[in-house]
Amino acid sequence: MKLIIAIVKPFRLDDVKAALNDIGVAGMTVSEVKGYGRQKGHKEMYRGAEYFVDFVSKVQIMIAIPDHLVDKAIAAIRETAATGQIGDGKIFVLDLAQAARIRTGETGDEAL
Amino acid sequence: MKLIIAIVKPFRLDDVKAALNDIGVAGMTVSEVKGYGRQKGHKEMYRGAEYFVDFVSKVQIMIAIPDHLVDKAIAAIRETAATGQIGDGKIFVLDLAQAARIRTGETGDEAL
Amino acid sequence: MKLIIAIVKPFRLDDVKAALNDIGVAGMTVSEVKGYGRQKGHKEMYRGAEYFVDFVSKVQIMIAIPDHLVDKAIAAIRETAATGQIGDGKIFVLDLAQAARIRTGETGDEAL
Amino acid sequence: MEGVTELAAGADVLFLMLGAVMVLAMHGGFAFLEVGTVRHKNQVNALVKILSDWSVCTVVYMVVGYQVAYGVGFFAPAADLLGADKGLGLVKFFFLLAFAAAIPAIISGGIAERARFWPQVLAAGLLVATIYPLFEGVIWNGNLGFQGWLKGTFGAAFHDFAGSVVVHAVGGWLALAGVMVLGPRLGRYTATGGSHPFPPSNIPFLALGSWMLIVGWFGFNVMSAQSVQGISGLVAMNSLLAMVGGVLAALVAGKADPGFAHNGALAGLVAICAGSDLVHPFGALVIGAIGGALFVYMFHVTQERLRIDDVLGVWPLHGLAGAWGGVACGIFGAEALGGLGGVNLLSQIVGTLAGVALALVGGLVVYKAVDLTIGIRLSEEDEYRGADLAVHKIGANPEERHGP
Amino acid sequence: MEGVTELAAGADVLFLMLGAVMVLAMHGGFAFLEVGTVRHKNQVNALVKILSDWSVCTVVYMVVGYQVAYGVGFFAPAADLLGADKGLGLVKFFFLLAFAAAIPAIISGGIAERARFWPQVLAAGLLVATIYPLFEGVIWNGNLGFQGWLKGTFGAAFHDFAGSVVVHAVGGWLALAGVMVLGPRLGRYTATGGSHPFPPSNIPFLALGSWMLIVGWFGFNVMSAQSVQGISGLVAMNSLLAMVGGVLAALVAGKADPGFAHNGALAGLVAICAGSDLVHPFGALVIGAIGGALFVYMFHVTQERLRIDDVLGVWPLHGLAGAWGGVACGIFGAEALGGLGGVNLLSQIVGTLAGVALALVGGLVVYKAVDLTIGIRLSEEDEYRGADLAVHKIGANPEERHGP
Amino acid sequence: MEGVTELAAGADVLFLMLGAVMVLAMHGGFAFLEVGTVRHKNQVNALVKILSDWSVCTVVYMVVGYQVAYGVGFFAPAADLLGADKGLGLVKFFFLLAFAAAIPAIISGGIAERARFWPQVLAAGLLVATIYPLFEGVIWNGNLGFQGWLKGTFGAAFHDFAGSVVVHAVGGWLALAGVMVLGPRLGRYTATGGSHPFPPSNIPFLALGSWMLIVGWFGFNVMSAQSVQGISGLVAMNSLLAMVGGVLAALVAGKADPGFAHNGALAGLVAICAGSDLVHPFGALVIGAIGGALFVYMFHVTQERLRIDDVLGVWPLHGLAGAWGGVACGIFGAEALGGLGGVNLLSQIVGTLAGVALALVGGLVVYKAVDLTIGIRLSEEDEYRGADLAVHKIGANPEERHGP
Ligand SMILES: Nc1ncnc2c1ncn2[C@@H]1O[C@H](COP(=O)(O)OP(=O)(O)O)[C@@H](O)[C@H]1O
Ligand SMILES: Nc1ncnc2c1ncn2[C@@H]1O[C@H](COP(=O)(O)OP(=O)(O)O)[C@@H](O)[C@H]1O
Ligand SMILES: Nc1ncnc2c1ncn2[C@@H]1O[C@H](COP(=O)(O)OP(=O)(O)O)[C@@H](O)[C@H]1O
Repeated sequence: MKLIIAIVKPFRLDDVKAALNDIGVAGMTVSEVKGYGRQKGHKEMYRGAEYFVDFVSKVQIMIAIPDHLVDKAIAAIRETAATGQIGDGKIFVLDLAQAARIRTGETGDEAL
Repeated sequence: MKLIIAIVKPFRLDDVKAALNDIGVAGMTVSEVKGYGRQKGHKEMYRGAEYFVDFVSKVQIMIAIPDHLVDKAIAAIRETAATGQIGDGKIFVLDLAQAARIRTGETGDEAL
Repeated sequence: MKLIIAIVKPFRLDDVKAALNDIGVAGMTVSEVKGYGRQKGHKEMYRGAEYFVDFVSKVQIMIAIPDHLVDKAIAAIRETAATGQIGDGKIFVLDLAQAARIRTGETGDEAL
Repeated sequence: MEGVTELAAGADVLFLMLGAVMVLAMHGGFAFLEVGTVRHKNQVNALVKILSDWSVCTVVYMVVGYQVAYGVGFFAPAADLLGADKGLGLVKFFFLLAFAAAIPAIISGGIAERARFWPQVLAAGLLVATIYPLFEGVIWNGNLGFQGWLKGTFGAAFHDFAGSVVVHAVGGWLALAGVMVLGPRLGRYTATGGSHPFPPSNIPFLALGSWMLIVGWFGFNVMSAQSVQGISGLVAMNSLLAMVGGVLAALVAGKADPGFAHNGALAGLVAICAGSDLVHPFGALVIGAIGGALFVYMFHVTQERLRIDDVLGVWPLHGLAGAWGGVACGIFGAEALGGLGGVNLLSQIVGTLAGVALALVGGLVVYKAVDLTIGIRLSEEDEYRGADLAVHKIGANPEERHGP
Repeated sequence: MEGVTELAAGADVLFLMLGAVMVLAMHGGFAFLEVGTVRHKNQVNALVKILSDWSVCTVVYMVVGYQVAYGVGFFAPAADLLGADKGLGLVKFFFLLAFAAAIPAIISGGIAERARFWPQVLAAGLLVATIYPLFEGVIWNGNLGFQGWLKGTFGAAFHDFAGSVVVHAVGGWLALAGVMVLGPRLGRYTATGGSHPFPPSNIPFLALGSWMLIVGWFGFNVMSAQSVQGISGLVAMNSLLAMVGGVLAALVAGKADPGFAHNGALAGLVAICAGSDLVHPFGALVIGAIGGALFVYMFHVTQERLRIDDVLGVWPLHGLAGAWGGVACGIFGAEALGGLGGVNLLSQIVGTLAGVALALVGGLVVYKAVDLTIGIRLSEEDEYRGADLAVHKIGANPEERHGP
Repeated sequence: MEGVTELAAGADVLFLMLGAVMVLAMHGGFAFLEVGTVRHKNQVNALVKILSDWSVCTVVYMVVGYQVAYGVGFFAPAADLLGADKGLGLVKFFFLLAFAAAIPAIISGGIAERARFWPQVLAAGLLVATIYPLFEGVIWNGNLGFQGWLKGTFGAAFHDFAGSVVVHAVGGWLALAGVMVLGPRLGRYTATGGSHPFPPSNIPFLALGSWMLIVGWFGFNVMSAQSVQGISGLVAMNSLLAMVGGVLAALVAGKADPGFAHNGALAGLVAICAGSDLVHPFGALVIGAIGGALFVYMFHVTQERLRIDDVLGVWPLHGLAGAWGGVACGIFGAEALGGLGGVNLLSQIVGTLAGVALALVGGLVVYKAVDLTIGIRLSEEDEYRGADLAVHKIGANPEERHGP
């Protein structure tokens, strides 16, 4: 099992979710994050003073996934999250030592 | 050392925290997340239009933990977070390569 | 590649970011979290009733980083995030199995 | 002379219209006081409830309640309703309706977060058709001879210039009945004696509500004179001083707590309604201060000792400070204390008790009846999800729910 | 007698000043109604827009529009402007300006979230200099003989006491023109027939706006009498009943939806303006109820069937409920229905249609002209980022953007 | 004739009562202007501060300040206070108190986010007991012969109809003193010359505050006539035009910035108070526009060049636009510029300077005295946590803190 952590542009979330659903990913956990990278933030102004907003709003998608789906999932995310513009985001993959479903106690791939 | 990431129902948080405390887990980091899985979201209506809220509010608990406490922690989370209803959440366990306490520089189990 | 997850005090974020930039970390993903640990929360009062706010506001910084930069990054975070007071936070390091840049499809260190 | 009569008639219509609109604006204040105090998941419900109660009560009071209190109806051609005085009778109705509709607005804050929507509206309508106008008519229209009896017995009728008792105490004790019938919110108290107060969602909205109420209250009190010629600067001054007394006492007793301070102003204003036309300004300051302190102290007692889950604390605020106002008018109205005199403490006590008793009993009957027939409490699940989603199908900040 | 004249003059200045200020306060209401309904990224824009439109319109209406409607200008020494009546003419201007400025405030809610700032202000100025005062003068100042012709033909002039048609229908149909010229917001409708409504950002702000409008509306209607001696309690009563009718109908038709309930009150008030001085209170209740139901039903038709992206629904709210008000006054004003009489249904229909037609055509001309010359729509990128950042360089909650 | 006198007396009481209540409502506006501008962690403090200052000042002004300014006290039976004129003297007090209490409300925005609570209240009380009524009495009650001397020397007394100088300039310069004594907020400026402005928390609340102030301001200005017979439509018109001028200038100079636009309206209104009864409406437009532009420009200078951490910019807003208003009245009031005449530029300059000087010196003395004795600044730690938690033990959105 792997844990995929993908950082994507917020307005791509719905498409990414749909694509993951299509390949059989049944669950995911999403959170609002701020990204810092090549894509720069923007400048705001208030009463003559400038404010630099360094961070860009992003969405983080965390997916625990059986090994055989990992490549498919990465491909699905890439296809739907990419706009071709700087700041499209990253996909990180970690090894998942263990997984359990709280309700039933199932573990391993069963739990996902 | 392991890193446990548990996704639970928000209103179970206090109990989970207490249970973890009891078995000797001294610290944790919690964040608000949105979950997508078997538990479906709900429908809202405004001025005659329907809005589907796909995501369900969840709480993510991240715990860095010495190996010997992992099973106990998982058990504690399961016992307190389970309601028996769909959407109770998941527990993921990752290997933690290193840990450090910023204030003192201690590393390893000492840092937790 | 490693994935560093650092929990720091919110008002140290700008300095941490600058220090990481200096050693060549080009990107990071940040989120607001609540911490629970040795540093205790505080008590609030409203209309005579007491409310204990157990959790302390923290910032979580996630950095995917090439192996050779890990020690430097940890040192940089420690130097800038430490105030010497309880609650300065933690640094966790995980092995990163894979990384990809969504826009280009580059993988590995290239993707960071 | 013609001109003067015309002008005077127009001025009176204007006067009562301004008063009515100021009290109407207070209803927005009731809404925001509740919005700020309840949990986020019940904000929309607070807003819709106040607006709906107002609307239903307008119709009910027009068709039934006003008839009960004053024997006046509206089934006549517009020309007759307008009459020779530019429709003074119509703005008088509007003004008094705004008082009547304060009854469910007061109750709303007590029963917040757990009442079903339409049953609650039904109860509001019933109260404004029966209990409230009954007592209103007895006190302000001399119905049933109660005032005459008081006057004969104690030498003075029960004096309640702007409704400390007729509106606020009655509203507060009706609310107590409603709160008791409904029972506490889920999780508010535990079986083992624990108490888990819920923190408010939004202090600025609560404060906005308080400001809207404070400002409108001057219409509530001053326009109770019901004619320009009857206006009294003393009423305005006393309302000011009582509000200030309420703030200062709540500030000190409540240790600069924002909820107490902003409600303290209201407690002072509740307490002064009855005697605002005849106590001395310093008397008003004291009346308001006692009202504010009473609220702070009794709020705690209500919540923690009596374990009554009165969400906004409307029973101590309107019920107790209102009753205190009825009595205080008999004390500070005396000439010996710088007042204008003409009141009797016993009359005040008896009148106040009558209002309180009628409200408590009437409230229990109405709320019990509604509860037993159609049920007034939200299901556990609906209460847990919040009245916003359960009843109105939408929360207070829908856009936020649609990001990740 | 001197004293009486003096007093009467002063009272009239006070009367109109209060009316003007109450309608000014409604503009704050327009702002918050829009703030609450638009997405968070356009809240600041809503606020600045209303304030700017008001300001530009003041100057434009003072220098051009008022001259067009009433032939009155202000290029005379202050002493002459003040005159012998304590400056009554000046507060009259203020009062009528507050009506005129409602035009862009109405439109603002329809074209929200995608119009460029200054071009939108320019269009507002043009409308308040031409189309609006043209129709205003025709109806309220007897210009161009239209009213005389109606009276000659049908026996009664077109009656629009407080502007159901002159202000609201005209504003609503102008807005429809603006909305059509601008086109829907990005992503609102898909090419394949899909519809993606955007949920509102903040219901409490929307409700606050509604309350500010409701309260101020009593100035809008009652002070349309323009003198204390002309005041009518019936206008206040009818405004109340129509508002209540609007709420109740919207509540039922809209299933306790907070957006419908709070806008339903406004629909009722829009509909009653025209006939508030002569229909029976129960007639007003019905007029308001139909206005509220019409709004709920036609909002859906506008958005989903006609696929017109009128963000706040100002066309159904002001355009349709306003037109209904113009017609309704001809029905319920009849003595047979308890009204004061003196109106003719055909006059009402013709007058209403004239206003609607002029507004639609005039609006199309003005918005098309502005669009073709300087362009009125935000760039896609700016619209996507939101008008707040694009135009004003700052969002509604700047501090939040500066945490992590 | 009896009737007329009665009616006139009643009308005057109503008039001043309405004015007083409108200015009272402005205090809610002051609160929200501050709530929206400060950081989230100081919102509750802003709200409680305004309410507390108002309350303390009521008592202080009643017992001391009013005596200082007008030699009138309230230690007499209610019947005497009421008198034969329906308590006109009491509403006059209420009206003037609302002006006096504006002093701490103005200051509050300047010293926000770092002052200790009770010491700040104490300073407010001291100022309203001494400095303010001293100057108020000199200008508006002819005390100490200053006005007589000006009249003798320059041919006209210092004219300040509604307090550009007496209230606003004095308040603004007192605030400057307070701000200087307190010093900048932690982190606002760095030792090395850096400047870190803090973004505002909530633009809609700021705008709400501005609207509440704008609306109430018409009571502030128009009711300064203090009797219905003295009312002047010119005052209303000029207030409108100056507000509009302020918005337009701030909009252009401030590039559609929401903070500047909404404060620009206030700058225009501050500037017109003094001469609103005698300049020409176009003069008012110019006065307001200069006020608005002055605010935008001087705000920047204050913050960045002078490095004075005046949080809301109350010194440029009230202090400078107010002083400009005092002077402008001497320019635009001239008949040559369409005004009503009767003012002298030198008198205006001298009077303005006197107010400014007294306020600056008096403010330094009072704030220094409070600081040296009990200390007026929050501890670093408390300032860092925010005044809400430090002083009031609760934040603006408590419920949010209790989720994870
Ligand atoms: N080294 C990194 N570790 C963690 N997150 C990163 C890292 N680099 C980038 N990110 C995340 O990915 C987002 C996009 O990265 P960015 O460099 O702006 O563009 P791109 O994805 O096109 O390379 C960033 O906003 C940040 O959230
Ligand atoms: N594959 C997954 N990866 C990451 N998070 C998941 C995954 N599946 C479920 N989750 C998280 O767990 C929550 C509960 O899952 P769900 O399928 O609804 O019910 P259950 O826990 O009963 O199986 C989800 O809301 C989501 O946050
Ligand atoms: N075992 C743990 N797992 C995950 N996060 C932790 C753990 N212990 C502490 N933290 C995080 O680190 C923060 C600081 O820890 P704390 O014990 O308060 O102080 P210190 O860093 O000085 O040891 C906590 O608020 C929490 O967010």
